[in-house]
Amino acid sequence: LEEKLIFEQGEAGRCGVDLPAAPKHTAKLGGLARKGGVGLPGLAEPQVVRHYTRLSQKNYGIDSGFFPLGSCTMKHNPRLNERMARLPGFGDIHPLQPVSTVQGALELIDTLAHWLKTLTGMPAVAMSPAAGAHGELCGMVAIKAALEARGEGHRTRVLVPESAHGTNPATAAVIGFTVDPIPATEAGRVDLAAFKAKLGPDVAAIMLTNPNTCGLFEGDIREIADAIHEAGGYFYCDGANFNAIVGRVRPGDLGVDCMHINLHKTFSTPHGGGGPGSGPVVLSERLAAYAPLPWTILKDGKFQVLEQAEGEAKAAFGRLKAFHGQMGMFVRALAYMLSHGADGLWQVSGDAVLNANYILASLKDVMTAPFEGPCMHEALFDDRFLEGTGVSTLDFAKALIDEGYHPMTMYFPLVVHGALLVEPTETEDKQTLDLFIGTLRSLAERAKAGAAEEFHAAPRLTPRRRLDETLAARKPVLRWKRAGDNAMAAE
Amino acid sequence: LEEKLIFEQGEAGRCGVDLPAAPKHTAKLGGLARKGGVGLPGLAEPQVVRHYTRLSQKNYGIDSGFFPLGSCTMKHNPRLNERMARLPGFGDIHPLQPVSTVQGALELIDTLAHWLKTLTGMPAVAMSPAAGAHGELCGMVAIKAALEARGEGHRTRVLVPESAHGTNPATAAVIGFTVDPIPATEAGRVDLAAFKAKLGPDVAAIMLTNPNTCGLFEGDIREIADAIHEAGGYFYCDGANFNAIVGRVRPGDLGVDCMHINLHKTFSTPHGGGGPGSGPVVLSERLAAYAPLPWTILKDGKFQVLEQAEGEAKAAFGRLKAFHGQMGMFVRALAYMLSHGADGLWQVSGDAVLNANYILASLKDVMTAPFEGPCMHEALFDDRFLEGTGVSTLDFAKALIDEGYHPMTMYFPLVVHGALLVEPTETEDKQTLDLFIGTLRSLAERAKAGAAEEFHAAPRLTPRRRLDETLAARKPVLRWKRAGDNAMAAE
Amino acid sequence: MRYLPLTEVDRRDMLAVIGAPSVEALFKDVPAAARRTGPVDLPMHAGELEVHRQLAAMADKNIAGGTVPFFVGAGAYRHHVPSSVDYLIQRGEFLTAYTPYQPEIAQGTLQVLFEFQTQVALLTGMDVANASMYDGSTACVEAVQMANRVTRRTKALLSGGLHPHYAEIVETHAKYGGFTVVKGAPDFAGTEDLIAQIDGETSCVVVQNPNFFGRLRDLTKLAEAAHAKGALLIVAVTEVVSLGAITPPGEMGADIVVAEGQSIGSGLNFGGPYVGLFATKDKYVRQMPGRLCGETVDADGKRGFVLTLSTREQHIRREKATSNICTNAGLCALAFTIHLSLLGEDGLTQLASLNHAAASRLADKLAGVKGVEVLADAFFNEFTVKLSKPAAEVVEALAAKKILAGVPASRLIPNDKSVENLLVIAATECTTDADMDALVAGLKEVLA
Amino acid sequence: MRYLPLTEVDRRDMLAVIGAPSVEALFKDVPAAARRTGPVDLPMHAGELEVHRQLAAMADKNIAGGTVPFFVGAGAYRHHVPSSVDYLIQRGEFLTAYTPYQPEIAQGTLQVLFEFQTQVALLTGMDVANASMYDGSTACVEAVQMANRVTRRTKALLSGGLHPHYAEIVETHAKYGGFTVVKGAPDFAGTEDLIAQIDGETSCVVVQNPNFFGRLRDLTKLAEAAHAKGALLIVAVTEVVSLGAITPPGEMGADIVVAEGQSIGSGLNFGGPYVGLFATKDKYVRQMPGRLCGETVDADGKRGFVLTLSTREQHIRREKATSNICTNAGLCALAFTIHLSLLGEDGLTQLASLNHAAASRLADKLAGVKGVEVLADAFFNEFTVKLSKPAAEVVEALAAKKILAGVPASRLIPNDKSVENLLVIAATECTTDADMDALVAGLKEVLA
Repeated sequence: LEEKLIFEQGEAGRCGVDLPAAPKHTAKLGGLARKGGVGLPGLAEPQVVRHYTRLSQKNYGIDSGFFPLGSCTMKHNPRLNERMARLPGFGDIHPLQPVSTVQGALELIDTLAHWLKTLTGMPAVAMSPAAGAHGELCGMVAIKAALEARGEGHRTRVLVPESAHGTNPATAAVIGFTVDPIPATEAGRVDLAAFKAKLGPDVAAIMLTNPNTCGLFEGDIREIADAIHEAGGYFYCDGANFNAIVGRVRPGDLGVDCMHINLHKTFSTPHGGGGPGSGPVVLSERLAAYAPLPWTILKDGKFQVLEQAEGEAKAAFGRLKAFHGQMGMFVRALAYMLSHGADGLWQVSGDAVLNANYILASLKDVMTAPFEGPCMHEALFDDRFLEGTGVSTLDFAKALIDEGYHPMTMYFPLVVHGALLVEPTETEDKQTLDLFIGTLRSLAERAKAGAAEEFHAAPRLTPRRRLDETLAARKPVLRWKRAGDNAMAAE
Repeated sequence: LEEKLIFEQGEAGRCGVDLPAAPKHTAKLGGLARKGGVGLPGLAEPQVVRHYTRLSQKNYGIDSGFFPLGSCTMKHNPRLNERMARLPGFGDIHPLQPVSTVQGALELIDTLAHWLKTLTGMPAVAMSPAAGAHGELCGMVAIKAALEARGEGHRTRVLVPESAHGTNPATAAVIGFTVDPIPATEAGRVDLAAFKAKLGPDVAAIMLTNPNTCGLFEGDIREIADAIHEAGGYFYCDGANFNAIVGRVRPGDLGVDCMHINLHKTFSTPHGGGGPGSGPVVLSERLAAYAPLPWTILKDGKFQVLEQAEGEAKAAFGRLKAFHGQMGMFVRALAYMLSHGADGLWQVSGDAVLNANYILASLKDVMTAPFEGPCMHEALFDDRFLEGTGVSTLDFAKALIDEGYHPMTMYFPLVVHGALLVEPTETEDKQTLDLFIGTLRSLAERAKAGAAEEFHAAPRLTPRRRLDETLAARKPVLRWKRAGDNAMAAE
Repeated sequence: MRYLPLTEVDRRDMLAVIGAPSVEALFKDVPAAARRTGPVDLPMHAGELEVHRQLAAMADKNIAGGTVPFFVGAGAYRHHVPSSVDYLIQRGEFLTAYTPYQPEIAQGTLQVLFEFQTQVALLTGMDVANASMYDGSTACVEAVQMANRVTRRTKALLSGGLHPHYAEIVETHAKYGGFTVVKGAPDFAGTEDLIAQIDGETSCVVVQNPNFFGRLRDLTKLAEAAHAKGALLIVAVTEVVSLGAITPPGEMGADIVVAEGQSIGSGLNFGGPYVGLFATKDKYVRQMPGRLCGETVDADGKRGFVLTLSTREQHIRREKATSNICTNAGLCALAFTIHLSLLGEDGLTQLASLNHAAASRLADKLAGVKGVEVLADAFFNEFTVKLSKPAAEVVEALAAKKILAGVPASRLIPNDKSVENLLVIAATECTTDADMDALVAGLKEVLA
Repeated sequence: MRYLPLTEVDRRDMLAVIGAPSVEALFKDVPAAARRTGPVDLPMHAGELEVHRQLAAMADKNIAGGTVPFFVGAGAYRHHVPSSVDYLIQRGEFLTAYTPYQPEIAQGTLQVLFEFQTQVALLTGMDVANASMYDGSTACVEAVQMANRVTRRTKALLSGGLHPHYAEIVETHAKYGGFTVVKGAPDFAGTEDLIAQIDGETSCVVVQNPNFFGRLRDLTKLAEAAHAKGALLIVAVTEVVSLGAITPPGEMGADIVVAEGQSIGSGLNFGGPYVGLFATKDKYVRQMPGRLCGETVDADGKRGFVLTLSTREQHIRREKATSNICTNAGLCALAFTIHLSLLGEDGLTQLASLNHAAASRLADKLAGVKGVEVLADAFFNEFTVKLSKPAAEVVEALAAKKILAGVPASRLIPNDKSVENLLVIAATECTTDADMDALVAGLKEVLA
């Protein structure tokens, strides 16, 4: 059954809430009372519940099945964390309540900060960034602030490996840096010599993902860190792949100056179909003073919030977000951390890496891997095994959908041709991996056996088959309009 | 993807909970410590969550779509009610806590009792029955107790219409009554003359469903009540169809002596794939004294629970269930009642009856209705319209599944050949009814056009197609056994 | 009216199709005298916020178990239920589904029931289990009625250690259902001799283990004696977690095991809804009450599940049914199955061990309190103490101090001097050392 | 470790397939010095019960809004969210899904976003909206950056009535992103003249309506003036419920509307996660930041939805992207969409009316309190009062009496004597008469 838009189901005079009549009062809207209607549809509660239930049934989540999306770390989302975030003492407190009435909330932020600092080996953390990219911005602004404080505002060049996430160059550009790409070696790592050759007095920083987007650990990382520091720049580490090393390797021990942490990746706050995320940024001694507001500090046994660039926080570079950050995500992440503990997190990275290597090793013979293992938490394949089959990376991935899986990441990283990036995470069991490996093996064999048409037609069993993205972009229809309104708009 | 049994997924050494080690203690199990293992499988939490998520996806509920199951009143289940039942002050209190610490719980029971009594026009209610059939038992035992108190224990014959729910005769039989069926008239009602002819000094009661299982109101109900009373018997009303009249007609005004109320039907506590239910029984003055324990009473501003057949409760006929009844369902039902209020409940029965009549009127031409309208909250069809098509009632109902609907009730009531009993309830909108009517119309036309094979093959789009029920009953396999265990058992 | 989608326009249009002048006209078959002209005398409709406030006001008048030191058991136990259990049972596809009479679109519920039946059979050490009953207490009387059918006898022998509510229910059914009950005196001392009371008329012996007072007993000899006389042994278990630590009834010779499954998956809920477990031997399957889910194949030969052997049930057999029950505790059974799947072999064993450790340590602590005599040699997570004062008074005094100390035996067994000072005390994995210390301190004060 | 399914046997078998001697060996690329030999110095793993206890202990140290008279607003508002909203967003298919990059199995999320975009466009009176931003404050700075792109100018003019946090964020981005900000003084008197400050360099004027102090203003003239100078008008709304009662920014000439959507669907959550709304005119669509969902057809010609115009986005455009953002607030947008669907036209209007009524009545009540001057002529559900003492002290004194009286302007605008005694007070449909009376009584006492 098709599920119409709510606008196509609504009827005037119906309502999904019961609100009492407003008590007697004098209207004080100053002549700004709304004249026309809003145009919202009227639905009763049963219709709304059924509508969104049915829409949900057209979605695929971690709870539905294996979700090996490389670079995105789709792991189990424990319901305990949801429950904790909904405790009235966390969910029903206002960010501007008197500080004396939210001591527990500040304690939670402080505790989470302690965990993040200990796990990364860094002395400070900025909690307010709302997501990974926001965290990148935070880190790069901190670097800029530090450079300006040093009187080196002329350092505007940022080195970014070709394999980097698109957010890295985008972030650098937003705040006026210029981006200078670093090539990769055949082994899928930063070309150390090329990198060193690019260093100079105008270099502000390197932005490096480690493990990198090919799922490999940058073995030269200490040398890279030393070189950038020597050259007067800072080392920004993209923490998207922190899951591979959490609990085992501390970025602080690798010479990193700042790194954002995607709480929704590494610490399992649910991705929710697109967010919300949360991207705290850990900072080295050299950058700590510039962390944005607010700062939570403990003084005389009471938590305080520094909300102005004064006193201890006088060098704070400003503010990135209203209030205190993504508190709801903090609660979930801390619940996850407390549940795992130091021992559990040690095992998290071990199992994540083991699972990825198991997939890589099990499929090396029928698919093609561009780099030698061991990999970290992701197994990367290229499309050489599809050469001549008429099946593209896209076709191959879409065929997985009919087998009951979410596809892996496709065509990323860009440095590999027709990339297929598989990240199993530590919360999958061997039975699931074995079934998945069997499916990939059989698909690869079918592709080689000449079943291209079958692949082109995939997926077949989904609520919708392949969608026309070109049409969507060429003639954007971005909202529903009442029949007739479109015609009017077209005039 | 198929979903294996948990037993087929388990592995030793895995666990979905983290429990601390037991502290030092002296074992005091008196030599009864378990020797062997239990044989339970080991799964981690992500596997368990995914397993039951995926199983749920093979189910159809009210939230999934229209569920017009006659006689079962599958209406919208508001989430507010779930939330209320989980308030710690209701969900986390023990039935044997000191009465002083559960005054609010007793107040809730008393409030719900007040609503039930007011809606039915009856002076008393027994709250403890766990479901409808349990409520029937409660009512019939109360009648037996009253007869015995009157010294008329020899009255053992119970009159039950042929169209009655199977639980009616089953209940009567369980406590030693003999069941004497009353025939129906051509108009689908109790044959008044036949009923009167069966009255006599050995008659204990009549058990009557009203509106009856044909979806019709027994217009002679006052005469029936008077006649049974005059004959010295009691009038048991099966409240399964109370939804048709709630808020508009009070059974007490019809001469009823007792009636169970399916909270999960009329007051929307969720059916949960088979329960739990809750079946409070309202009682007339003549039966009130015999209500089972416990009784909740208000004395000097404090609620008390009478848990023994003493004092005010000295005639109580005994106990039917441990503790106080289905408290969790009481909370949900009261939340539902408070939400609707007297005005909303008035509308509930009106809309329920309107919806059913709309379906009946809209399909009379292509399907066959055994009785003249208006009906109450259910529209009944028979299978005359399928005559000669090779399509059975079962086939017809199964074909609905592929169209996205839960089938209606089939082959009940027994008094109608190949019955199809449709109960839309008041929480469906006209758009849904119109689509459903269109679907039934088109199916009826297809059946008549000779598409029998298509019907025999239905459903096709479900996780499973028609299941072999005969095999299941002939060679019952009622539990999983480790491979090899079956062989052993067969020896 | 947020749950009612018809608009006035809809109603008018629909009445036109029906050909009726008004909704009221559709009620014409109702005797005029009984047709109300307007709503009954109850409050009008209310929004969520208002309903929430009203109900929360009632809830707030109760002392929730999690907010105080808590030792109340006697048939219902306070355990920690993992969050995923409550999430999963609230999924609409489970919560809002009906009894799985249409197996093609109810394989979810059905497979759960098949898993449930297997779990219950494993836990109890029996061959086969049904798809759940209302609760332990109603399962118990169903077991007695089944034993009557199997043995064609009508005398049930109830242990004095059986939960008083369970016994009362059996007695009520006996009184009105035409069978006889012989009941022992409250067996708090663990000295009851049931074997001597079994005779050729006895259909069954019903014992609880651990019993109402918390005592554990080896039932092997009792089973042998019952079988020798042609009677069945029914074992009731009110704390199902105990089966993770102790010998299951099936291994001691039980013919039917009934249990209250609340401890696994369900909260206290002031007594309900809970979930009754019912297990027996293969040979009695067709005499079992309640629903059964069985394995079969579909039209394509794939494994699937259906409700089966329904010829025993009321909707088919009517007055010849094995029971009048037609609802199970599906959602609580689901919670049970999920919780037990999370626990698994290791988790259940460990949970049981934590429970026993808590009770054992509490017993040791209480043994040192003046005025408290621990009547316990073998128990699981609950035991009985004899106080120097009537237990009901002591419990009330402690409740005033926000300590819920347990259940006075006199609440369930009134008018019996021998139990007046007895207090039944439970401890679980939720019981902290601080809770125990609070109870010890409270008792010292109240008994001083 | 309940979330980790690999067993030791699994690990051994998998290492054998890989051909590695140990898990540690897989980390060989990590410099030896940085490879730890064991867990870091943090607590070890803990079960649900224990984690729950630890976190609940923190939660219990806070005063939850629902437990006290509550008047705190200033950018986040305490509303009642229907229970079905929170149920639906927790369904695994929504909660545990990723960004809908695979539209074939993400039509659920995509259709929701399409509905969301439509709702936001309708509410704000604009042509088109995106699929949400992090929150209102970050949406605001994105709007300024977009205006800079559209106008190719770099001077933003901020009203003194803009939420101070929003202004600070714009200033931070200006400082490091190379544009200029001109900011007005705190506009609590409603006398600000922005028109005079617009010049040929101005890329945009940013005003909030109702403003930070609760004041409503007709923005039509301002829009005309801005447009006349080639600048865009950006309107920020922190209380989106107000749009159910007042003229939407689109009708007053706004070019970009940003709003904090928290009031519909989300709880207070101590400040996040919330959901940023972002709407503009059709002609600026390709300059918009954030995700967009568009309608299209699938291979069978059926209507479907996809993320579209992603050529604006960072994962395609890299350093040429319109913004570096790559996450939206999907789940909060879902909550917004569901809650607003439940409200519908009638519900939203009624909700807005209740909010205004509460604030209006509260203002009237406070007008009678000595030491309180209500600075309010036109407002929605929030207004500012001038107290006879510094507001921060008063709020602290009332907090000690368990009354959360509002936000002292000085908390967000420090070192400004003119606002020291100003208190920003909000009332919503959750505010009862008893709450209002408590505030009045409390203020009388504290100001006496």
